[in-house]
Amino acid sequence: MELHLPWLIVFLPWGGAVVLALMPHGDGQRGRLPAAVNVGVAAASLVLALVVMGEEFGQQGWTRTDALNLPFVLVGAVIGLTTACFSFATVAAERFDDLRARAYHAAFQVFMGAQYLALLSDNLGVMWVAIEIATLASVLMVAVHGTAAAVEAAWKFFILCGVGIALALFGTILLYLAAQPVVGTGDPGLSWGALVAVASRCDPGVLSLAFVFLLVGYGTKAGLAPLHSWLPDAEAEGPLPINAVLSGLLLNAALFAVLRAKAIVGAHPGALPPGPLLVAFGLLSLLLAAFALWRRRDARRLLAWSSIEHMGLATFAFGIGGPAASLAGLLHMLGHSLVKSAAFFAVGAAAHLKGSQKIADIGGLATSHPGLGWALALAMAALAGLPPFTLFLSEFSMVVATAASQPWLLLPLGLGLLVAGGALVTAMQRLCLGEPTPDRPAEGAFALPGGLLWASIPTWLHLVLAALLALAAPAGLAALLRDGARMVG
Amino acid sequence: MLTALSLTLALLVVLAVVPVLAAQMPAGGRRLPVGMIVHGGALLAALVFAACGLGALLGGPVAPRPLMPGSFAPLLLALDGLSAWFLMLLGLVGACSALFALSHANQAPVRVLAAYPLFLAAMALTLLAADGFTLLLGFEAMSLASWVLVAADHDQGENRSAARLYLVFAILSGICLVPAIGLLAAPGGDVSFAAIRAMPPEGPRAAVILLLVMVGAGAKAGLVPLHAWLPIAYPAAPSHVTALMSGAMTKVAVYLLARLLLDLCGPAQPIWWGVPLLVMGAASAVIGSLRANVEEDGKTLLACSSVENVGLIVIGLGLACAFRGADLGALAGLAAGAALLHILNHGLFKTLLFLGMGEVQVGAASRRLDRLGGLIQGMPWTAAAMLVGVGAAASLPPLSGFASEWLLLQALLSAWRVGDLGFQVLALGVAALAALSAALATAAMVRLFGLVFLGRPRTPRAAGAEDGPWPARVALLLPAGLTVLFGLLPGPMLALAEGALQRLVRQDVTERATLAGVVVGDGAGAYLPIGIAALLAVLGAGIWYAVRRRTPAGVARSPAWDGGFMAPPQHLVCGDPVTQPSAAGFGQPLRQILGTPLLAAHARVAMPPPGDPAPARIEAGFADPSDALVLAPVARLRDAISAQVERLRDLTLAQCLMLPFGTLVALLALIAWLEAR
Amino acid sequence: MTAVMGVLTQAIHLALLLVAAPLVVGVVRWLKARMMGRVGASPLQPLRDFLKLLRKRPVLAENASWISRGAPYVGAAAALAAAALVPSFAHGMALAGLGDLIVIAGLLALGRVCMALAGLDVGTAFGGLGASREMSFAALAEPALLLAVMSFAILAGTTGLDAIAMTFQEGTLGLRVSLGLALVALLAVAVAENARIPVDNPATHLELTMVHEAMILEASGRHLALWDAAAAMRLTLWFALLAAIFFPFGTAAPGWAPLGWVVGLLAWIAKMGVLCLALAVFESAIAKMRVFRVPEFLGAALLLGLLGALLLFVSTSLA
Amino acid sequence: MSFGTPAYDVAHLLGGGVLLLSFVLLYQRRLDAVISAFAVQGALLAAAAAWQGYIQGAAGLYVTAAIAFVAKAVAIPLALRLLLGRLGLHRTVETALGVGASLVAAVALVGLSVLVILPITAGQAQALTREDMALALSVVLLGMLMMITRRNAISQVIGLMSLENGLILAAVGVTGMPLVVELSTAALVLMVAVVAGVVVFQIRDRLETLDTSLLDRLRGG
Repeated sequence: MELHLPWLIVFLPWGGAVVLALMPHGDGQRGRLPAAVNVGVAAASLVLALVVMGEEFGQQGWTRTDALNLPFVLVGAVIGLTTACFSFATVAAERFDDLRARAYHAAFQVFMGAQYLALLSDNLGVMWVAIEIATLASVLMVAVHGTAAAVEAAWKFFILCGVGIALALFGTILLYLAAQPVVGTGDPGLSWGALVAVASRCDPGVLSLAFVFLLVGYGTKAGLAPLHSWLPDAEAEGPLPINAVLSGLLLNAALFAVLRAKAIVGAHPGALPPGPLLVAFGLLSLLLAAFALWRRRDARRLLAWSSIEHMGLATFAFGIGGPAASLAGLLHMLGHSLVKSAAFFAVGAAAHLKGSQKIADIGGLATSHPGLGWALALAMAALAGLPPFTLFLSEFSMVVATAASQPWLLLPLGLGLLVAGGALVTAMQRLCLGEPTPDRPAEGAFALPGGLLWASIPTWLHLVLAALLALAAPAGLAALLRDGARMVG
Repeated sequence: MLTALSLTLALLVVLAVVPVLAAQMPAGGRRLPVGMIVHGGALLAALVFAACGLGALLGGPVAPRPLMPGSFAPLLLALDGLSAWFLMLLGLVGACSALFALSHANQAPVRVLAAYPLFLAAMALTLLAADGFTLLLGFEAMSLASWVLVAADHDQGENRSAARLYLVFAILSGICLVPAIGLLAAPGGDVSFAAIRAMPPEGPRAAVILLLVMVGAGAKAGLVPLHAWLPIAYPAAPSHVTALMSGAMTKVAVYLLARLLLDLCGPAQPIWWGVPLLVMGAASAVIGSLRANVEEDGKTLLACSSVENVGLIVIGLGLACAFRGADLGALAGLAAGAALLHILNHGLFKTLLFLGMGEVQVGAASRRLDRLGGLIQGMPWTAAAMLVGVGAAASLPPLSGFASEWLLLQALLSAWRVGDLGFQVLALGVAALAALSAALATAAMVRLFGLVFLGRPRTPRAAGAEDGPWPARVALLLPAGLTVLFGLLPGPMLALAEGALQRLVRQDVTERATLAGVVVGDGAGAYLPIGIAALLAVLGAGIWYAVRRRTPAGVARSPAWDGGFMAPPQHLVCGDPVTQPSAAGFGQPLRQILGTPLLAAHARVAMPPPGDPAPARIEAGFADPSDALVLAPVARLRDAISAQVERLRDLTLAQCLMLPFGTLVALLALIAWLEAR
Repeated sequence: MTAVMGVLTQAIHLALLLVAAPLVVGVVRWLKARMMGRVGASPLQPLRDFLKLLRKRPVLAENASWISRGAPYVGAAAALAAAALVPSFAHGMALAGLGDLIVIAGLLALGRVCMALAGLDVGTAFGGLGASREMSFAALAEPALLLAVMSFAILAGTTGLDAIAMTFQEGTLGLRVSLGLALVALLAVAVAENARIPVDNPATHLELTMVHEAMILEASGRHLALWDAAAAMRLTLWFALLAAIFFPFGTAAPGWAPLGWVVGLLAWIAKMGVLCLALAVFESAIAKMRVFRVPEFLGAALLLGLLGALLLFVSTSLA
Repeated sequence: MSFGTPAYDVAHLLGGGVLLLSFVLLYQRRLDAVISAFAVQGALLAAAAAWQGYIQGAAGLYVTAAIAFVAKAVAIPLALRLLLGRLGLHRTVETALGVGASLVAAVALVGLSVLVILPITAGQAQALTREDMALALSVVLLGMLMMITRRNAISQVIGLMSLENGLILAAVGVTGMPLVVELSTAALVLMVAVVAGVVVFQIRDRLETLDTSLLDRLRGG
């Protein structure tokens, strides 16, 4: 195996993970050093991601860089860095002992490396392994507090995603089976580039079956209804910073895998068309989450359900298909990552300040902490589809594309968006407006100089990025994403 | 011109950032006159908008140009007659609102200072848009920015629920309008207006678009039955914002209606396209004006009057649709002209009224009619300006409100020419309702002015009220002056709207709009406001001269006669408030006559026992039908479905596993079935 | 030449109105008194009252504002302006072009609003009560009026009063059911607008039933004189309006026609006399109704107007 | 390689054995018997992998076979037994669905997988591969069924691992599949992590029994 540049992005965090696992994590002031190393590694990854953006695209052994994955790598690196910064400011309040602190930091970087690998891999087997590693690392992060609720959530996560990942492997094997008569045995049979090229000559039946397994398998990880059961529990537990990467990156990586599969299967006209399946999963997720959102009392669960909703929307867009809808789907994934992690930063900071993550306990945030509160309000408004953020652009484009091809689907889509939007703004008002609830800050949270700025600056940064991506994306990035959309088909 | 406008938009965005940054600065930033900067900048921007609007109306349209070439959405901007007409209104209203804010809102919280210029910018963006995305971007950004302003005083529960309802309705608007744009879009997904115009929708597709736009834009414009948010959201916002919302924002929603239904859907739509507009317009006109007669909060009353006026405007647009469908081009021009003129006139006089009410709130510390009274003594400027506004809102000649309503009634009186008996009957009913609502509005405005400015002060605060500083007075006098001016010059204003009318109905009105007034049909009717005004002036002066020659000069002052009622006790400096007409009492006849069937109104007189000197009190209430018939069932349905969905939460792990397992088996069965076929 | 004649006609018309207004009120009162078996005051009594009131210095409440002082003038000017637009003895007056029925209705509304504001100005219970009732009744009267106008506009193709009157005078339209219904509707509106029995009793100051009088309770001196004059002018206006539309006989054609003018004048005086008699008979024969029966009364007028227009649609679509 | 040749017969036999043991797993009520059956399944899987390595001439498959044997047939069953002994659990498994019904469902699932796999692989030359895939899919589905019908955490884990045996059966059955060793190792790591999770969380003594219905208290808001 030759070591290519993309592998560096993977191995840098993994190396960091080893260092972090070995570093002593003391209490108090000394505990900041590993957190700072964590930030450093994340920052270095961002630099590397930018370097890779500048390199020539193409396949390099088991990895490939193309228009489809590089935007995700870049956004992933940005979110990784902001999450590390947020974690730097709040990790003291998580009250880890030495072992747990090591596990937490190491798992974070392992996760980051694995999600880069999942995005960058050309070989579907490698991709599977990467997603599995990301799963294991995130399970560890969810369970790291070791409370009954955390263990229970982690267990559910484990079992459901374990099954999912197993099914995805079966699907991968089936893909190879389909490709083997055409490309012969060996590595090319699992190479995405090779598979896309020959898909039209493969056996359509096997391709269809493979897609079903990949969809159910990776769809479980992407939190699509009815495979979503683990997501709200997992998001509600674990240290506060990890929500941003769970919702922002893990779900994307899984949906990205579905996209790769769709590109292969969609290339064969005789295979089961992936569109209707994706549309069905997307709409089901959207509608289920939209109604479930009305009953939420826990802020993190609320945002988790909203992730289900948005993954459903992106899936729906890919299901509609065509360059416009696929572009909408890609933008939706990117925008959702940015905005949802922003919302999680704000909710996380609020949970630290108020000592609870119940919506009823976090009230009047805009009064007590205006910078944070209004950022949260904007982020949730963005999640409800209001402009000027990326989600507005993507929802607009997907609706326009739907109207062009399947106008009757606008009815459930609009219903879901309306119900979900209503629930989100209702919750947003409860969280942000009105009389502030009393502060019961966790000891050690935001004790650094700058205090809450550690949470509000990443939140605002994400919001600004999401707005810029929608309205003022550089022509190069826009062209890149358009190419990516064409690859999805 | 587009460059200037783009720069103005940028200026507004920068202005929004200023208060945020200033608030972050330690002590130094606090001393910055942030409010002055923001509102001064907003004033400047509004003047640019008005000038550009007027310029484009006089100088012809400006072709589309992308604001952000290369990004995902190019943000096409253009300025045609229709946009320019609304932009001019936005500029005028914005200028008044900013002037008022310069006097009264400089100490507003950061959220208000930051959202205000964004609100202005978003409205301008909506009007300037030349593609569907930019249109909705501006429209929804406008909703979001104004939500912040509605939620400005969010420590009060009712303001919060108002803000929530407001935002939910804004989302509803978006969710109806985006698919409408989608259905309008050209086959390639091109949403630019030029592409849509080249290929207007037809048949059922067009009908769905009509429905979606009616709900989407109607919800924002406050059309019955989607108006529930409006009477509670307007009072929640600061007064200068309410003026902007009522004067400009509802008009932006009407702009969407006009742009999407009349311009982009093309002229080849059937007659019945006007029907939903007529029905919703008439319902809004009546419900709005009736509610204005029973509301007891000054701003709520004005908000309800906005519902009424938007209803009248929409009736005009609906008639234009129908006339166009029946190939009655001249009449379509008349109806659309009436709508456009009323848009401008209502925008200005309603701005005046809301700003005046804001001045009252500042001066007398209340908006409740039952806590005001006699303000004409302490606030003569405000009272005089408000009298003009009230007169226009009551559609009295020769003020602006009458001019546009006259045109509208003329259009309604000609509606029978469409020929279809069903439509004739509908138009007949709509005409009756329009006249009813105009008369109800007159009653409501008399009630407003009479209870607020006339009579005796009902509270000590009302007794001590004073006029605002000069910028605020100018903010009232400017729209008052324009209301008089536009009232006298409907002809030239209609000629100015030429470009807009071309867009809406592809019709000319020049020959019917003269300097002296407006003539409809071939001499079917003429309104020459300058003549009327001159006649009134001459006769009034004559009467004055004749009377004064024969009567002793001056007047004698004495306590009010009041039918011989006893004088109030000494300790009641302002007289006994309970012997004055109350808000509920004044509205009682209409509440009983029309409110009982239409608003489920109820009233009960609480009589004190015999011998008790306590006054009798009337306890009255009503419920808007939209709450009981629209909002409540929807909320119940939503809760029922959520409760069902929530049962998924009770699943055990094994049952959770069952879901993917079941999905997988079902999909496998599907594949097996497909293979077997 | 026509312009000069127009101005001349208009001037004569104005003078005629100023003479007729107090007389009409006086004659109606005198006729009513006779019918009730009383001697009754001279028909000139309103004029005498007017002149007497003018000579008295008005007494204003302490808290009365300039509204109380200005409103009488505006109200009287509005009534006079509206009356000036209604043709009496001849067509083709100089201001006929301004005389649109909707504009006349607007001028009447202006007068009404002035009176309501004046009633509210001092803040007395009666003023508010009267203003509230007046505005409420007007809200119902206005649509009925508009529907009647719609019938005329459809038949005559215009809302200009002079043109309508001329069309109807030609007699080509024949008798129409719709016109009959419109007449009834318009009569009901006229009764309400002029505060006559059964809607209001111009002779009463009984608190619970007053509408019009309640608003001017605080007025005195020249202000009261102006209000009374405006009321008289309004009554004259309505008589002239009904005469012009429904009894268009004998009115002189536009232009110089001294003989025609004399005939028109005589015809107009006869019409006014008949209307005065009719009003007096009606008012003597009927009792004032309860305040909350008034909406039913005006609602019926509205429905009749609606029916009239509807029948017109049917007949035009059959024709 | 077709029906009747020893290569095919032995592969078929071993694959069928793995499937049969899935039925045994479903049938067994007692935990120790379930663990034994799982161990046997692991051994059979190892044998199948080795046999495939032999007939395909792929050396990597021997490594897979060795991993499968050591982990699935020896180490994990031993660890589970140890855990069972330490916790002193009552040895009977509570089932959510009766054994009879489970078996009927299992037969239906096997039927489904045959109906799915055989028609769509009709284009495939090798009968062995088609046969193998059908068996593997059946094992996968039965593993899931076992996870659903059992309430006990240990039997759920065993269900998951048996499911995963099906995956390895599929992977080794496809000629020339690259990365088999890596994939199976990765899958193994996952399983070990699961088992370790169970062990750790039991040792923490948070829960009295392994009945996962106790793990369903997390309702959230």
